[in-house]
Amino acid sequence: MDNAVIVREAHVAYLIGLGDDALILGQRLSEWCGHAPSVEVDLSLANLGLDLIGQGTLLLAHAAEIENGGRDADALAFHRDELDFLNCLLVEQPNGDFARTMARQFFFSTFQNLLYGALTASSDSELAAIAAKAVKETEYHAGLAREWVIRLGDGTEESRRRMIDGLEWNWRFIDELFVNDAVDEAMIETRIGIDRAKLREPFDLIVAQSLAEARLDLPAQHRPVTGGRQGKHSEHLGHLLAVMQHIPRSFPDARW
Amino acid sequence: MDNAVIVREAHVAYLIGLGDDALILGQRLSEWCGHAPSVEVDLSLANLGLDLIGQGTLLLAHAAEIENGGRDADALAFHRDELDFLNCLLVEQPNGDFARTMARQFFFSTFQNLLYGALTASSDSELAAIAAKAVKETEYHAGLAREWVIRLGDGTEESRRRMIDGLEWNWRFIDELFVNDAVDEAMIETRIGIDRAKLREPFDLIVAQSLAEARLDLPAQHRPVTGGRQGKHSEHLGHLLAVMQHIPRSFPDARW
Amino acid sequence: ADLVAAFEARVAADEFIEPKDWMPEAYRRTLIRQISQHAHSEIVGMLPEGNWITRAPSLRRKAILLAKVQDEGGHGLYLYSAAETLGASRAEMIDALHAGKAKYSTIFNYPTPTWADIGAIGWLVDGAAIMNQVPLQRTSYGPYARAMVRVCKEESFHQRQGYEIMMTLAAGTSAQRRMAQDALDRWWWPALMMFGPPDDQSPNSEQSMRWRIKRDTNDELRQKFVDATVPQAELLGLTIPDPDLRWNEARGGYDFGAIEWEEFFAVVRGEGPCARERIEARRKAWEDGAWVREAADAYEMKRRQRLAA
Amino acid sequence: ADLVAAFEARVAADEFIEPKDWMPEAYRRTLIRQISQHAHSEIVGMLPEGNWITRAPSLRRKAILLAKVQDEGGHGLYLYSAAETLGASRAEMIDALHAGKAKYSTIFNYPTPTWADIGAIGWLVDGAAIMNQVPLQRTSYGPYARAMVRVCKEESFHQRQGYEIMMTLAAGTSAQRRMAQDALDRWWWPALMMFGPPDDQSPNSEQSMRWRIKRDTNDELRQKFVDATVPQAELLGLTIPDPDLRWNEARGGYDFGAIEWEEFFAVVRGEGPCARERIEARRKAWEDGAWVREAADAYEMKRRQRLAA
Repeated sequence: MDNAVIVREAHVAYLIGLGDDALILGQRLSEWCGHAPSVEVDLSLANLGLDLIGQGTLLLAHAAEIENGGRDADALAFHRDELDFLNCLLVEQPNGDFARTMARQFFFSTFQNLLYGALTASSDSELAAIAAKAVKETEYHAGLAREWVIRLGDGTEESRRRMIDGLEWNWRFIDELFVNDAVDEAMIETRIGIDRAKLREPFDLIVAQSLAEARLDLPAQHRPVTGGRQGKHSEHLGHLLAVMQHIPRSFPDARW
Repeated sequence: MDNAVIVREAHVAYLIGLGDDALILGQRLSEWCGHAPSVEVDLSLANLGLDLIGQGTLLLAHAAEIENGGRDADALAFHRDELDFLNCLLVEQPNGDFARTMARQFFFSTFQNLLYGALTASSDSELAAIAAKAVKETEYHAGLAREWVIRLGDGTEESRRRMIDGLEWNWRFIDELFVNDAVDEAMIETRIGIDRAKLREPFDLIVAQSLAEARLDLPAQHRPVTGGRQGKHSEHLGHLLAVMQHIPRSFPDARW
Repeated sequence: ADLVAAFEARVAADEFIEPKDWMPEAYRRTLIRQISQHAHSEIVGMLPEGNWITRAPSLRRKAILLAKVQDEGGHGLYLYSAAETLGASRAEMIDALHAGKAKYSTIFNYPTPTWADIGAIGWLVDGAAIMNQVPLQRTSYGPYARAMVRVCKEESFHQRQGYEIMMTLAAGTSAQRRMAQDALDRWWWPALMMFGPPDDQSPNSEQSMRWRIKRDTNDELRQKFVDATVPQAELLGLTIPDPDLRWNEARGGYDFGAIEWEEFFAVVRGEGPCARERIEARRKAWEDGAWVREAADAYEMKRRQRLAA
Repeated sequence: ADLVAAFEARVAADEFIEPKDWMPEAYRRTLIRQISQHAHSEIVGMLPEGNWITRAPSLRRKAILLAKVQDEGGHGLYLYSAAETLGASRAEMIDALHAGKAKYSTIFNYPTPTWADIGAIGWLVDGAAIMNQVPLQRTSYGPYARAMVRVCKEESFHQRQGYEIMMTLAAGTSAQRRMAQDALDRWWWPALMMFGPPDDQSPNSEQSMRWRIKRDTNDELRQKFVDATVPQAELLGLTIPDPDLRWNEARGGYDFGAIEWEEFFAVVRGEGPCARERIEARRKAWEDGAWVREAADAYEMKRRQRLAA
């Protein structure tokens, strides 16, 4: 394959990975709708979910455009098999209780905000524009989740116990966010993408400060669990896709 | 349409309805696998689930055979849309806690055992043979569920409260089991099927005796909730089908 | 008696009554009941549509539906606030809902088994709600009237989105058209029941009309809805499930068949097909979330103490 | 000392030790640990496969899988019984599992994201289990040996079913072949780790061999497994994910690449990819079911009292 083809494939995979992260977490958040601890929380979770589904749609549409193979964002979301989903494992984890949901959100939005911040300088101007819009959204998400981590960590005995569990439950999946794989390397070289490893230090700083404010310790070390970004997922994604894809898969000729 | 065609269509619908009842409840029971209150209970739920999936497979295969349109039992199970599922609403209800599961099972297996008993005299010899095998299985199911109704009803305060809730939760869906619709009428006439209304009295007797033994009252009257047997389902079936059908729908050309 | 006369005169002059104004106790109680019932309907109404957010068939539809359900939660919030201006507490109102004492619209006790139900709810249920609510923008109690202005604006947006879903399905594959017709078949009569019992069986109506809490009778609104909706169904190529439906040239409106009021009253009594599911879902969300609300309160208390120290 | 000598002589003569026989305390403890660990593995092992029962792609596969998982529960039950003959109580064993004190096979801490994993587990995991368990049919403790006879018979049936799933996938569409290869890629190395650490790092092995609790070393069994499995993979047209794998004519066996023992020890420590999920699922089932077990006990007590009265 000539180099242009390799770069284009990496470019598509890169955008799909970013898009899947947003879409899958948006889907998870939308599961809360109607079931959150208060109407106010329900609305704020829906808000985050909407932003993420919006980001996912833009990123997948852009991936489809670069791919130029007749697929669109819906085809990528609804007619792709599990092995082709390139999201990180963190976003596909079940909601669990509100503490697990918020711990996951805090970690992911903090990461995603740093990522989009860096991507505003992407040599792919379309991606840079998407990132410029999304960075504002994710700044809000990260702040909101951070407040909940603090509120629950420094709330009651029960909320503290649950938030500790939530942080520990999700901690295994953090390392995966900061590893550059072959796709990342190709994207760094072309300046379409960014060096994930460089985001770790600011991420660790925000986490450390926030947990200190929540009067919580950093979770204990755990062997990293990885693979999502290579299509090797946990047991949870398949169930999510079964729900998300059932109607489009059942009526392949229909437009909605 | 000439009469033979009408009867054949009714015959197919009749078998599909019976098969869907068994299959959907088997699918529900299989959700318990690995999560039941004890290993022994886990195995007995799996046992019931296996019998029901077996019955469902035979009935749908027979329906496909009468239909003679190139579909088989798998096509009926995995490539049919929600509006074409003809099971009663009772079997698609979520498992809830163990008491709701057992209340549902007690009602349904008691009914199904009476139904299969009557169907052993069907003029459709294949259906009669399926019923003759299944009537033994469902006698065991009904007995096992009855024992749990009694054990939980007459166990602890908590189990009694939960069993009362379980019976009430499922009671709305009982009337539907005993209504003869147009398909039933056509099947009664040809002696392929049986008169459901006649099963109500023995059913009520078993329920009354069992609840008396469990020291429980009959649930309060509730406006019957119906429609499943005409393809008008509750909100639960779609979620069940999304899970059950996702893989075959996603790989329409594959054989497994 | 002077106070009552002055109050009634203001209402008759189409002036708004405000929270600090004197009002008859019955007026206050009627309004609390009606507004909290309306708020509960918005919150419970999130459930049948929420049932489809995770399975919406396209990304665009998923986002629109999530935003719509979010709007409903927002309506619930400002309606609870309007009721609070009358001295009701939100905790009491929610407790009454969970205890089965407070009502909510009967329509949300029907299930949404297929995607077409999302179209049908937008088209018919939001359509009927708008018929009910447009006059409420001029209702006599100020905070309620102002909440209704905002609600109506969003509802009519939702109604158009619902109708657009139905148009897409009606113009789609045969499976989609069938789904659309099935949804219309199931929602038509419950939508007509949304306007409440016939006028001759609606005991509270008269006083509510006098107080301008209501401005049209149930049967008037129902007729208006039928007249507006039948041509829309025709445009979709769908059949309204009423063999008695026909245009009455003399009246300039549609005659329609008898409504099964027995079903309506059963649903009001709490025997709707999904009534147990709806209340259980709301209770569960509330109980499962208790520790979160407690933690937020505890944290807020600590924060204030720290600021004061 | 006489007792020990007599015991060891019986073991050396391949006689079975029975529950009522005298045995060294260390023998009893080792067996309880091993048998309960084996029982826990069967019970926890229901989870990764149970994950696919509701989504099995055909009715036949669904029934086979449900029956298989049921068999595993059955194995768990008779292994718990065998351990109970040594004086362990089932409640204690289960508590130890839920507290994270008792181990279970590392292999069940890996996820089953695709249907091909069900094939791979049957083929590789049950295949490896059989290699481990066939010699245990002649283990020195009678009840364990007899339980193993039944277990092995069913396991070899399961192994054939798993291989048949892989054959169907390998002969299927390109998506199915890809799924099969992906599963082999993920399960190969964990399956090799199932035989335990290399002999030179396996401190308990020597005594267990002497007592005929074990009859082959970890490395011997691992080699046997590789030699049996490589030709099966070739028959499927799948590639074993080991660039160092090659036939060694001189030894008459396959050389294979270095195993990442660091991963194995991390999984043993409880850091496997699904370790938290597995223990949480078991605990939740146990805690959610407590009221059922209590009710059954309470009812049984009442029943006896009534019979006695």
